Amino acid sequence: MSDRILSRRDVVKGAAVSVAAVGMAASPGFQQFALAEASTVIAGYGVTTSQLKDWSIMTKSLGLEMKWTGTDADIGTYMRDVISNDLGETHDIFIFDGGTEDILGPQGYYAVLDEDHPQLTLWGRTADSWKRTDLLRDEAGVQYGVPVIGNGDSFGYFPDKIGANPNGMDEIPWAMMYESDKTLGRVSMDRSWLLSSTEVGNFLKANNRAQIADNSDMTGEEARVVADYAVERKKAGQFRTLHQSFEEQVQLLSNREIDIINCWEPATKNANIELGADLVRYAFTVEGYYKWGHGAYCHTKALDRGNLDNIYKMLNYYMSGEYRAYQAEQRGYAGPNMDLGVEFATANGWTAEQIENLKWTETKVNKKFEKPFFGKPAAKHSAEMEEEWQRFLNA
Amino acid sequence: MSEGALSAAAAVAPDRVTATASFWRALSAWRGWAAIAKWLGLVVLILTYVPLMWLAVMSFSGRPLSGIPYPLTLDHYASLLGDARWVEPFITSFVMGLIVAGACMVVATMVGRSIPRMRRPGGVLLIALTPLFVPGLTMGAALFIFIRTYLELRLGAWSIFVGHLVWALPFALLMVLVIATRFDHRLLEAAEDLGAKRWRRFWDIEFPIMRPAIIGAGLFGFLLSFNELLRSIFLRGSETTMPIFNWIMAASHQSQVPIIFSLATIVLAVTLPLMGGFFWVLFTRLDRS
Amino acid sequence: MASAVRAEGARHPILEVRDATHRFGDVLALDRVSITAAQGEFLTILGESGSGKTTLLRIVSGLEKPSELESLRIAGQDVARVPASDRNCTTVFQHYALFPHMSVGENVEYGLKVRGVALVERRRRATEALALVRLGDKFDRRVHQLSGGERQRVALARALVTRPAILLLDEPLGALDEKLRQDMQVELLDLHRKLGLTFVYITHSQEEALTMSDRIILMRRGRIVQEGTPANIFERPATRFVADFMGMENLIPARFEGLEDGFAVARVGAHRVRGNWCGVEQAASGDQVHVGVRAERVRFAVSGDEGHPNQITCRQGQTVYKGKYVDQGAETELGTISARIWDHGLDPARITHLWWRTEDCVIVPD
Amino acid sequence: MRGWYSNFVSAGWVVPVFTVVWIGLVVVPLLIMVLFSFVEIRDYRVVYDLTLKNWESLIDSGRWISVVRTLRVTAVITLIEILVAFPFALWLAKGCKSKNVKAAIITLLTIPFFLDPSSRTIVWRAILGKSGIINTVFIELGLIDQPMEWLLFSEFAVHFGMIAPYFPTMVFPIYLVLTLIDDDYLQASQDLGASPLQTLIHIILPLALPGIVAGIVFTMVPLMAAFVEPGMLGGGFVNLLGESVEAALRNLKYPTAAALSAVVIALLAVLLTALVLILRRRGSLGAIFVTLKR
Repeated sequence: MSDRILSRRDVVKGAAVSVAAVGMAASPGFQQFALAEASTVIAGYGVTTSQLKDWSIMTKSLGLEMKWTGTDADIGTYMRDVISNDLGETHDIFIFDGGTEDILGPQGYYAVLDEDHPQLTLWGRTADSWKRTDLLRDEAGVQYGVPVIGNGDSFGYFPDKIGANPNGMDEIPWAMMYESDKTLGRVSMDRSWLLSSTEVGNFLKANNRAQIADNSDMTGEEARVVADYAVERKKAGQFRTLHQSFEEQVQLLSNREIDIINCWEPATKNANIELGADLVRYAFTVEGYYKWGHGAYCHTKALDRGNLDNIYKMLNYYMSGEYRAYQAEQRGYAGPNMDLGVEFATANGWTAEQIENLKWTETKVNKKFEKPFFGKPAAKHSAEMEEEWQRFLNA
Repeated sequence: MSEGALSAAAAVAPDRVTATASFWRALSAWRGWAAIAKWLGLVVLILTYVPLMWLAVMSFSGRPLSGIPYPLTLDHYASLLGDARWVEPFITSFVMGLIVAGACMVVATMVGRSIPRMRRPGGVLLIALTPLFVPGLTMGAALFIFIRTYLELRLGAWSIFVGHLVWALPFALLMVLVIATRFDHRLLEAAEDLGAKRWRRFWDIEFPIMRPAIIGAGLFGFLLSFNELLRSIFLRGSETTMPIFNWIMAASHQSQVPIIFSLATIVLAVTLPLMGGFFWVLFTRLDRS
Repeated sequence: MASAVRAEGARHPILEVRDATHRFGDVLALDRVSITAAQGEFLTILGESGSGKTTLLRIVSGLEKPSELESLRIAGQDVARVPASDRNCTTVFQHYALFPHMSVGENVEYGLKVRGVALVERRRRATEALALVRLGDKFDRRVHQLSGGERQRVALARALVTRPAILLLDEPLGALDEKLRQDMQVELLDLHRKLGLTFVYITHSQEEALTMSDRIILMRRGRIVQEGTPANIFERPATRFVADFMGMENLIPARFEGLEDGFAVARVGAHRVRGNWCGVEQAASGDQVHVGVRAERVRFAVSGDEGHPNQITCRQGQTVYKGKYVDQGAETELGTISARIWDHGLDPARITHLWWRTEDCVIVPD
Repeated sequence: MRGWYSNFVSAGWVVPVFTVVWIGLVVVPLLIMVLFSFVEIRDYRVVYDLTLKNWESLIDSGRWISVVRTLRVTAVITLIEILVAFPFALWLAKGCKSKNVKAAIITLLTIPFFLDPSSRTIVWRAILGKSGIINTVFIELGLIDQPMEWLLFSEFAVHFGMIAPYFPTMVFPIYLVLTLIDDDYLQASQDLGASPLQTLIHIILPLALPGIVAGIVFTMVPLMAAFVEPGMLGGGFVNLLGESVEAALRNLKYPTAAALSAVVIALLAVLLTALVLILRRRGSLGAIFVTLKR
């Protein structure tokens, strides 16, 4: 097997085609992404969520510049670009949902993290709960990434509609999403198999309704049970709609088209801006959370480009107080070293309310850590899981 | 036919129609049909523009996704201008659009004026128009596999260009063909007779006649490229065009609606007079009939 | 026969248009035009392009709705409000308008098909009509496989097959070459004689009009300027325009003087010229008029003492060899006068005088 | 003097070179794509064993349901578009006398091509939703007690939302072909005694057929691959092929996407062939452009 996802086969290449393609490649105006950047410029690729809204803050404090190429949250697209598109040739740092290192690490795309690198000053004080997780290490326990941000995903809801405490501190069972009469026809579920099928799987598993070994990596059999249940609920009219994008999440909540929705936490934040503070709550759950964490990885091909020190300086930044504070303020996402974030905010004269929110972000995450977590973006059985989930979507 | 048979002298046609037929005659002669035809179409046009107008209104609303355009604000435009991240993709898309437009104009003109002179143009035409029949995602994936895996070329702006050209050229070609097929080749012979060399014949005779189609080809090339996403996702390498930027932002866990709405409004505000002017010139100024 | 038809037609015209006026925007295309046509008549409407002749024809057929119209009768019945499809007249279009997606036979059948005539019957009649125009063997041909003359005849057959009371022909020979045009003229006349139909024929060619018509209506700028038999219009044009349009080569500006022995007298410079007065109204002395004489009626004399009327001295001008004849220019005090010499034995260099008969000369108002 | 540009404008080599390049850029990649439907992907890598697994899974995963659904929705929308677009194009080409109005309408038909479909579509949700404008107004007027839920996230919503976006592609070719039909034909037909309906059936429709076919093709192709409108307005109840392909590609299942795409292309090919055969009486596809030459 070659090192390409869609490996080359011996094909007779039509001379005309090659000539035409090469001709176009060579024509002016189509020069490639310049390889040799100044060493203070780091080229990064991955999800844009890892970027602060104003990234120049980082440039100011580190003296580095980030040349960022964004992608969306599709693991397929991401894998394709890393493996087939050889982005390692041009990019130093890759940031995506942790879990990708299970595949990209052993295959030699991600470099093993040098935990003792002098620029990685914050590594030592970072809690194991953030750095020693499955999301940053492969199955053999080799450390590839540093933690960036993370969260335990659940669902947003209107407390008044489901009769829950308006302060949002109640632990809500997932059954409220799937089979409560209170929410019949008032539910929106994410289309993604990665998120929704594992959540349903967790619900069935936690309530002993199905035999599932690992709901984040279900076998075809297990996935079939999950899909069957979901199809049954779909037919019963439980779901008002299935959504796909962040904008949809916000709109469904702010139009009050639905009462409950498994969404990203910032969606509830955005909806509350439109509806009024704290009208929508992001749930603490009984059964557990879909856990994700973005990891930052260094590409093996970047190791000898002469800017490794700067790359590690950059990796270190993701664990710093400045990054922590802004990320939590802008999206409500937590990460390693929350305490440094609070420190930074205090030192830089943030308001008491902002600081309170930072602290709350940490408390909130810790409260979630008490429950089971699941989530494995590069699951072994992803093909089967996706396949079964299609039945639900097509039903 | 006897002579007498044809000499009947009645004011109304002698072969009278049957009763049912005359019912249909009367029904089809009703003048209201034209009005119905017109208004049904206009209703669909209204359906097209209600969302666009709504979008434009909402781009000034503080709560763009809700149903009510209130409170009014220019914040979204301010944040659009304040946020520099979209500028680079915008420039990439703009330049790409210009290059695709230029390529479309040249290739569509060259090919479009040659096809009508062929004896059997069916095959070439079918191949040329194939991309119209292939869903965008499929074409993107196919080109990706081909270029990246089989030709082992590094993707980048050039491969986006290929994807866009494959998408836009059939439209451009159709546009040129409409005029080229009706082009009277005797004009060229006349010019040749008057001593014009090939290039002069093209430049003095053919080009002015085909100009509206060529301009149209360029315009379509630009706008189709500027708005293209499905193929670009596959062929981008590490380039970012404007639609790719929007697509990435939609997954960034922050609402981009304000930016997208105001950007769409600006695009609308720019293309509306541009296209309007183009068609006005095409219909009112250049139409000699 | 023709005079009998006209007498009958005057009492019961098959076509009668009264006071048709039509505007295209601000342009007045027809200005209160009235025409009639008798049963069986070959009526030609002659005029240059833009004279309103086609508009008039389209008003008759119903394809154009006139701005104002007093009345429009076909066979005595008012059809002003009857749509074109229900009027008993058909048109042979200038470019034939043969349907490109139908065969020759299907084209001819079409008028019967839309009237619900049964298949067998309409096949029979279409075949007959095609035979009538000598295309009996071309029933299944495609239109684009036909020559120009054949297309023209298909258009004729298509128009005739529904047995219209009036056949309207809109410059049907305009797109044909010279030889074909002459053949088709004969053929059309033949058809007209055979069928006894009323033909309303539009043309801008005076030659066509003279050859074929029972009667000619000459139009200019939306008005009728003269109507009459071909001989009448040819010999006695009522205005300078008609004279010019009918091909009168020599038209000389003059002043009207008066009448003398039933002939009009006009002064051109120092000369007095006599000829027939053709204007509708009598002119007053001193009015601007034109003296007209056709080239073939101009004669030459070697010496000036034979006592010919309208005689003037001349010198040889330009000579143009035309095969059958020679067009000979002559410089005179009246200006250049062109003459047509059929006698090839005549040596132009010896010519000193020219003259014309008083009966061959017309004097027309401006 | 003959410069290089003389050769540039002479037609000899243009079409052959173009054809070769185009086959390389379009046909070859598509063939390879179809070949991919017979291989398998495991752990995001291609396994080069020929297999029919992807085709079998089209049935197992219920993706075939979306094939059927797609065909149904596509057929309905295409029919609606023809019924509205043909009369409208006829009016525009033959009935509308003002060139300014024509230019304005053509402009309005063109603009939507260039705007992001998702932002346009998402707006409908604010209008058709339970607390949207229509329901609010109807409830205020006392016409209904409960909001009409079927307005959004339903087949109705998908059909409704697709009518406008796929209208221009149907109007344009028909309009174009109608403008090429000489008025003389219509007048000759009328003159020969045909009623407007007869002229429509016997003259206009046959002559406009190439444009109608082009309109069907231009409308059906994107319809078969549509995923924005069904995604946003169907609420997950109207999953179409386009979404299926998209989902497969999102998960890097190229073989599945290839198989699905092959189905789409095959369906289109069947349709096209049928249409071309209907047109065969009037010669080859190329003749579409030649038929109307005077």
